Amino acid sequence: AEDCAERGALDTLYCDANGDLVADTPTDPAKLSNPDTLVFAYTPVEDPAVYADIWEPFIAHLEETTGKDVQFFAVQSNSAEVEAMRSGRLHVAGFSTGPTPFAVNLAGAVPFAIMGAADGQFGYKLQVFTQADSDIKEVKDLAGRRVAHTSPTSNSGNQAPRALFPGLGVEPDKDYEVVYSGSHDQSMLGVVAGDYDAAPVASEVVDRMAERGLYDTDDVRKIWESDPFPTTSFNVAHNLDPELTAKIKEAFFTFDFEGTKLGDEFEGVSKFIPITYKDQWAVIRQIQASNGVEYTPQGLAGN
Amino acid sequence: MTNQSLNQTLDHWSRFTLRQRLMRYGGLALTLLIVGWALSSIDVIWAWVWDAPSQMADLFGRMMPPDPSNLPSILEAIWQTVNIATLATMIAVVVSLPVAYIAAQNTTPNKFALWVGRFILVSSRSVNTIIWALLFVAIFGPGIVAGIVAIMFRSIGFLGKLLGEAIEEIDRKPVEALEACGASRFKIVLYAIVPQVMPAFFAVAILRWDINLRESTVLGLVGAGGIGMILQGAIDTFNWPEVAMVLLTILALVVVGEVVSSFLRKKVL
Amino acid sequence: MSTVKDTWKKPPFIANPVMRYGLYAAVAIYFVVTLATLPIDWDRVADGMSRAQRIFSGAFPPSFDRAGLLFDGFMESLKIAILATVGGIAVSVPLAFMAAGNIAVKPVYLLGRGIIIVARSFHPVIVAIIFVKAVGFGPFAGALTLVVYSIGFVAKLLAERIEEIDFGQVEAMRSAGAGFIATLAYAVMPQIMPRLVGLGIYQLDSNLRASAVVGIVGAGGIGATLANAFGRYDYDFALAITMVIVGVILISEAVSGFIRKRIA
Amino acid sequence: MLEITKLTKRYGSGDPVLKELDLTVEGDQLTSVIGSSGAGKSTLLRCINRLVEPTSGSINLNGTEFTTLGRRDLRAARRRIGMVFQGFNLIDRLTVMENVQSGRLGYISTWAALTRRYPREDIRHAYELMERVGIAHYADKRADELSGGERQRVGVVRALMQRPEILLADEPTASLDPKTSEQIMSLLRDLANELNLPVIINIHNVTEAKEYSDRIVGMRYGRIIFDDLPDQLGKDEMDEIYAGVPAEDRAEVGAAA
Amino acid sequence: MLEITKLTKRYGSGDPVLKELDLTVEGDQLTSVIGSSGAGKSTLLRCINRLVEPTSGSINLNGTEFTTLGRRDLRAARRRIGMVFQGFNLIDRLTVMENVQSGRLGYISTWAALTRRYPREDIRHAYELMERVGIAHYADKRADELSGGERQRVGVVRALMQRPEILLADEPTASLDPKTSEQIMSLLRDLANELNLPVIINIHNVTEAKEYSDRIVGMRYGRIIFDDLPDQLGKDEMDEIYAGVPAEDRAEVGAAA
Ligand SMILES: Nc1ncnc2c1ncn2[C@@H]1O[C@H](COP(=O)(O)OP(=O)(O)OP(=O)(O)O)[C@@H](O)[C@H]1O
Ligand SMILES: Nc1ncnc2c1ncn2[C@@H]1O[C@H](COP(=O)(O)OP(=O)(O)OP(=O)(O)O)[C@@H](O)[C@H]1O
Ligand SMILES: [Mg+2]
Ligand SMILES: [Mg+2]
Repeated sequence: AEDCAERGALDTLYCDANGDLVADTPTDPAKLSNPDTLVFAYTPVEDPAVYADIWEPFIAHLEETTGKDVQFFAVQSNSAEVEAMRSGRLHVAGFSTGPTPFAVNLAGAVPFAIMGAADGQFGYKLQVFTQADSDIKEVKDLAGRRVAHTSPTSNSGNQAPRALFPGLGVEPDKDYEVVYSGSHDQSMLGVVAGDYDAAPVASEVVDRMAERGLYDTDDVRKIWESDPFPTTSFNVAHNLDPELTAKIKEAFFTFDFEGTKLGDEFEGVSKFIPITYKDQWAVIRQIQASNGVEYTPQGLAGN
Repeated sequence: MTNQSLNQTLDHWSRFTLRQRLMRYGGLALTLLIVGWALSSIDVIWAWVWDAPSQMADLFGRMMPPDPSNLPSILEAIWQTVNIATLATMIAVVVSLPVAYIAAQNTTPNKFALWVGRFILVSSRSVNTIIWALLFVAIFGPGIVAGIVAIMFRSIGFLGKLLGEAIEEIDRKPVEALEACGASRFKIVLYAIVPQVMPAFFAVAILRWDINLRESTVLGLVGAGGIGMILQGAIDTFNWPEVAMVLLTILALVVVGEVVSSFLRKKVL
Repeated sequence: MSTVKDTWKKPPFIANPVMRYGLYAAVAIYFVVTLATLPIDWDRVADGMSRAQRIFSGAFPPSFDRAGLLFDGFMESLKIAILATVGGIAVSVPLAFMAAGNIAVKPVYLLGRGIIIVARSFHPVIVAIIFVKAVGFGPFAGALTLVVYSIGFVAKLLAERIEEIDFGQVEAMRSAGAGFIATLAYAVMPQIMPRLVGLGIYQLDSNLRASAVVGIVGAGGIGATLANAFGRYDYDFALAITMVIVGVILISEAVSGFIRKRIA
Repeated sequence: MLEITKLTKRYGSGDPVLKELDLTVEGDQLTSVIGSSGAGKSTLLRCINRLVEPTSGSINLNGTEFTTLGRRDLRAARRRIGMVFQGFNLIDRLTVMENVQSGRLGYISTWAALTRRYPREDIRHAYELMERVGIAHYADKRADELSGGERQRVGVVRALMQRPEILLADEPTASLDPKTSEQIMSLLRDLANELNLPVIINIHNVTEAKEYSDRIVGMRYGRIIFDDLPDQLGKDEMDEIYAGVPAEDRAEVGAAA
Repeated sequence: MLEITKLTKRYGSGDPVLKELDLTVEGDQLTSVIGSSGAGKSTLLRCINRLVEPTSGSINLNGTEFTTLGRRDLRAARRRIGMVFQGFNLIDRLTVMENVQSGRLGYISTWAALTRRYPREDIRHAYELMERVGIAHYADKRADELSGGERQRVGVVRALMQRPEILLADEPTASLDPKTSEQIMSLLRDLANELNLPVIINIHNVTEAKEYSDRIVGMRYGRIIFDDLPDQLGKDEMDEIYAGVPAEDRAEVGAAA
C-alpha cells in the first residue's frame, strides 16, 4: 500500500485508487484471502436486539451459496468487530450506522447491503419525544430544557441531533442542557418519568418498547421526526478473493426473508438492498464531520 | 491390630486404599472428560494464534503514546468514580457482614439461615449489573444514586461470599474459649471471629473496590458518567491513546489501593 | 508499685494523635460530604417504585418457552467457564506463590504483584478486544479473556492466603532440607487447599456469569442470551434465565461447601 | 460443690471415652487429674462446661444441673466456670488486655465490649491478676507476640477474670518453665484457698501434681481408678494408672522387634 | 561434633538474645538446655540450622561451617540436622505417614514426594520408628486427629527419619504424659548411644533433664552460665539459672501489693 496514489481518509493499510471512499481490493493476488471458514459477525445497536438463532436460515443460505463453512457470532461490541476485521479475523460483518465509517476507514470494510422493504425503503428515523402534557410543541421549544441524549458516540442518540437541531433553531449544549442517559430505552423511560423534558430517540427502539407495554403511548408526544437514516450496513473485508466476494453478495441479494425467523423478527423487511458507502452514508459522514469526528487510527472524537 | 502383624515390620504403605484409589482415578478421568468436552467446542485457528503477537502489537502500537490531552476530564471522572466506588463498597461491606455470617457453615444459626444467606449472595451475584441498573434507575431516576445502589447490590454477593469463606477458615479454639466464658454469640463474633477475619476483610474490600472502579461502566448505563463512560467512549471512537491514558490512571489507582490495603493488613495481620 | 491501675486504653491504630485524629476527621468529613451531596429525591423514589413495578411486572410468570435457547446458551457458557477456570487456576497458582511475600524472594515477589496489578487494571472490555484481535471471535478468545480476568482475583486472594499460613510447617520442611517444590507441596498446599477450592468454584460460577466480557468476543452463551432478552424486553425470559443461573450457582455453592468441609 | 454422677461420653459411635464416671469436688480443694494420653482427661473437663456434650449422666454445680440447661441458661452458667486450655486458645490479634477482659464478656454490655470501655473494677482486677503472674507489663502487647509461657499465663488470668465458682485447667503448665509453673500452681492453690474455689487441673507432671494438689484423681480408659490424697500415690498406684497404656505395649513390642 | 563459637543473635535492633555464646557438643551426648522463658533456648536451637539467621559467630557441624553456606548447600546441610519443634509443626491435613515421610523430603525426588511413592526402605524405617514410640497404628490417621502427646511423637519420628547427624529438640515432651515422656526421653537417649548421635534438648522439666541427660547447660539472658554433669546441678545453680527472672520479680511485688 506504500505506492498508493490516493487513499482519502483510509488508514495507511488501505488504498482507494478508484475514489469510491472504500478500500480497494488488493491488486497483488498474494494479498487476497480465501478462507475455508467465513467468519460473520453482527452487532445490534440501533436495531433491535435479536437472539442468535434467528440467523440460522440465512447462515445456511450463505453456506450453500458460497460453498464455505460459515461461523456466525452475535457480538456485543462494535469496536471489537472493527478491530477483528482489521486483524483479518472477520470476513463478513454487520456494522451499525455510526461505526460503519470507522469500519470502512480503519478496517477496510466494504459496505454493500442493508435490510429493506420490498419497495426499496429502508432505515429508521430519529424522533423527539416529550411528555404528553408538556408545553414543548416543536424542536425550538427545547431551549432552556433538560434533554437526554444517549451517549456521546451514538449516531441517532447524540451526533445526529447535534448536527440537525441547529437547523431547527436550537443548539444542543448551548441552548439546552444535554444529559447522557446511557441508552435509547433509558431516554424514553426518563421522559415518561419526567426526569428529562424531552429526548431524541431511534424509532425502532421506542416502537418495540411501546409494543411491550413498557410505557403508555398516551404519556408521550412526538414533536419531530427526521428523514430515515440507514440502519446496519453489511460489509465484506476488502481483501477477500473477488470471486468469493461476488458469491457472498449473491447470497445476500438472493435471500428471501419471507417466512423465515429473520423475516418475522425484522418487520417490514423483506430483502437485502444494495447500497454504497459513498451514497447512502453521505448523510452520516456529514453528521459526523459537523461533529468533528475523524477516522484516523487515533480517530479523535470531538463534540 | 494384633501383635502378630506388628512383629513383622511393614515396608508397604500407600496413601489410599485400592477403593479410594479407584475412586480418585475415576474422579480424575471424569474431570479430564469434562475438560475434553469443553475443549471440543474451541476451534482454534492456529494460523491466527501464531499471528497473534503482531496483531496485539498493532493495537498496543496505536495506544502509544498515551494521550494526556483529555487528562483533566479523565481525572475529574475518576475522582467521581472513586467516590462512587468507595461509597458503594463501604455500604456493601456493612450490608454483607451479617449475610456472610449466616452464610458461613460454622457460624450460621441453622440450616435454613444458611440457605437464606446463600440465596441472597447468589442472587446478588447472578442478577446482571444491567438489571440492577435498570431497576434502580426506574426507582431513583437516572443519576449516580442509581449507580451507587446498583454497584452496591452487585458487590454484596462477592463480599459476602468471600468473607463467609474467610469465616469458615478461622481457628475455632478462641471461639471455644469464649463460649466457655459464657459470652453471647455477638460478643464471640466481636472478639474471636472479627479479629481473625480482619486481614481477609481488608483484602476483599479493597479488591472489590477496584473491581467497582472498573464496574462503574454501569454508571454510563444509568446516565451518571464516571470513568467507565470515558473509557467506553474512547473505545467506541477508536481513540486508543486515550484508552491507554485511562488504563494508566486506573493502574495508578489500583496501586494506591494495594498500598493502602497492605498497610492495613500489616496493621492487623 | 503501690496502687493498681484501673484504666486502660487500647493502643491506638496510629500512634501519633495528630495524625490519628486528622485521619479520622478526614474520613468522617469525606463521608459526610459525599453522602450529603447525593441527590436523593424521595418523591421520585416513591413514584419510581410503582414504575419499576410496571416495568418488571412483565417478568412474571417466568417464561421457559425458549428453553432450547436457554439450554444451548448455558452449555456454551459452561464450556467456556470450565476452560477459563481450569486455565485461570493453572496460571494463578504459580503466580500466587510468586506474589506471596513470605515464600518468594523480593524481585520475584514484585514481579508477581506487578502482573496481578496489571491484570486487575485492564478493563475486561479491553482485554476482550485484544484477544479478539489475536485469535478471532469465539470461545477460545472468551476463555483467554476470562483467564486474565481470573488472575487478578484468584492469584491475589490466594497470595494473601499464603501470606497467612502457619509458617511453622514451612520451617519444619526447611529444617528437613526439603526442596522448594516439596516444601510448597507439603507445607503450603495443604493449608491453602480449602481457600483454593472455594476460589475455584467461585471462579467457575463467576465465569459462568461473565456475560459482558464473553459477549464481546462473540461467545456470549447464556450471558448474551440474557442481554438479548433484556434488549428485547422479554423480561419473563430474562427472569427464567436468571432463575436457572441462580439455581445452578446454588448447587455449585452446596458442592463447594461439601468439598471444603471434606478437606478442611 | 461440683457433683458429677454417672457421666458417660461417647464420640460418634466408638467406645465411650468416659464410662459412668462419678466425681465430687468441694470447697477449696485443688484436684489434679492424671492419666495417660487418651485417658479422657480433657474430655472430662470439657464435659463439665458442656463444650463437649455429655452422652448421659449428671453434672451439678452448686445446685445447678448443667446437663439439662437450655442455650441461654447454659451461657449464664458457663460464666461460673473458669477454664484454662491446653493450647492457650488466645485471640492472637488482640492485645493481652483484650484477651484478659474477654473473660468478662459474659458480664459487660455489648457496647462496652465493642468500644473496649471495660469497667474500672474489671481493669483493676485484671492488672492485679496480671501482676501476680508477671505479665502486667505486656497489657498492650498483642497476644501472638508472647512466648509460649507468657501466653499460658494470659489464659490463666482470663479464666480468673470470670470470678468463677470453679476453675478447670487443662494442662495449664505444659509449656512453662519450672519456676513459672510453680508460680502458677501456687497461684492456683492460693486462689483455691482464698476464694474457696474448687480447682480441677489436668496435669502430666506428677511431681508437680503431688506437690500442689489436695487430692489426686487417676484416670484410665475413661474411669477413675485412683482418688486419694497425694501421699497415697505411690509406685504401685502410678504403675496402675499408666500401665497397660496401649502405646507403651506397642512400644515395647516394637523395641523388641 | 557441633562447635558453636561466639554465636550472637539480635532480633531487629533490640538487645542481643544470644551473646557471644560458645558451646561444643560431641559424640553420643544427650545435652539438655534449661533456662527460664525468654532465655534464648529456642533461638539457640534455631540458629544452629539457620531457621534463624545468626547475627555473628560460627557454627560448625562435623567440619561443615553452617553460617557461610549458600542456599543450596544449606538445604543439603540441613538434612543432617533433625529438629523437633515446640509447637509440633505437623501438617494437619496430611496423614501421619506423610508427615513422617516429610522428614525424607530432602532425599527423595520431587516426583516421589508429590505422588507419595516413598522408597520401601523409608517406609520400613518409618514403621520401625513409629512402633518404637507407639504410633504405628495411626499411620493413616490425619495428624490433626491425634492428641497432643501423639502429635509430638509424630514430630520426633519425622526428625529421626532424616537419619540426622545431630538431633535438636525444642521441648519435645512439653505436652506428653510422664510415661510417654519417659519413653521419648529414653528413646532419644538410646538413639544418642546407638547412632552415636549428639542430641540437644530444650527442656523445662528439670527432673527429667537430670534423669536422662549426660550434660546440662543452663542459660540465662542469652549466656551459658552453667555447663556440667547433671549431678552438679544443685539448688544454688538452679536458683542462679532461674533467679532474677523478670516475671518472677514482678510477681512477688504484685503479690505483696
Ligand atoms: N472430637 C473428638 N472426636 C472423636 N474422638 C475424640 C475427640 N476428642 C477426643 N477424642 C478421643 O477421645 C479420647 C480421649 O481424649 P482426651 O483428649 O480426653 O484425652 P486426654 O486424656 O486429654 O489426653 P492428652 O493427655 O493427650 O491430652 C482419645 O482417644 C481421643 O482420640
Ligand atoms: N522472631 C522474633 N522476633 C523478635 N524477638 C523474638 C523473636 N523470637 C524470639 N524473640 C525474643 O527473643 C527472646 C528469646 O526467645 P526464645 O524463644 O529463644 O526463648 P526461650 O528460652 O525458648 O523461651 P520459652 O521457654 O518460653 O520457649 C525472647 O525475649 C523473645 O521475645
Ligand atoms: Mg488432653
Ligand atoms: Mg522456647
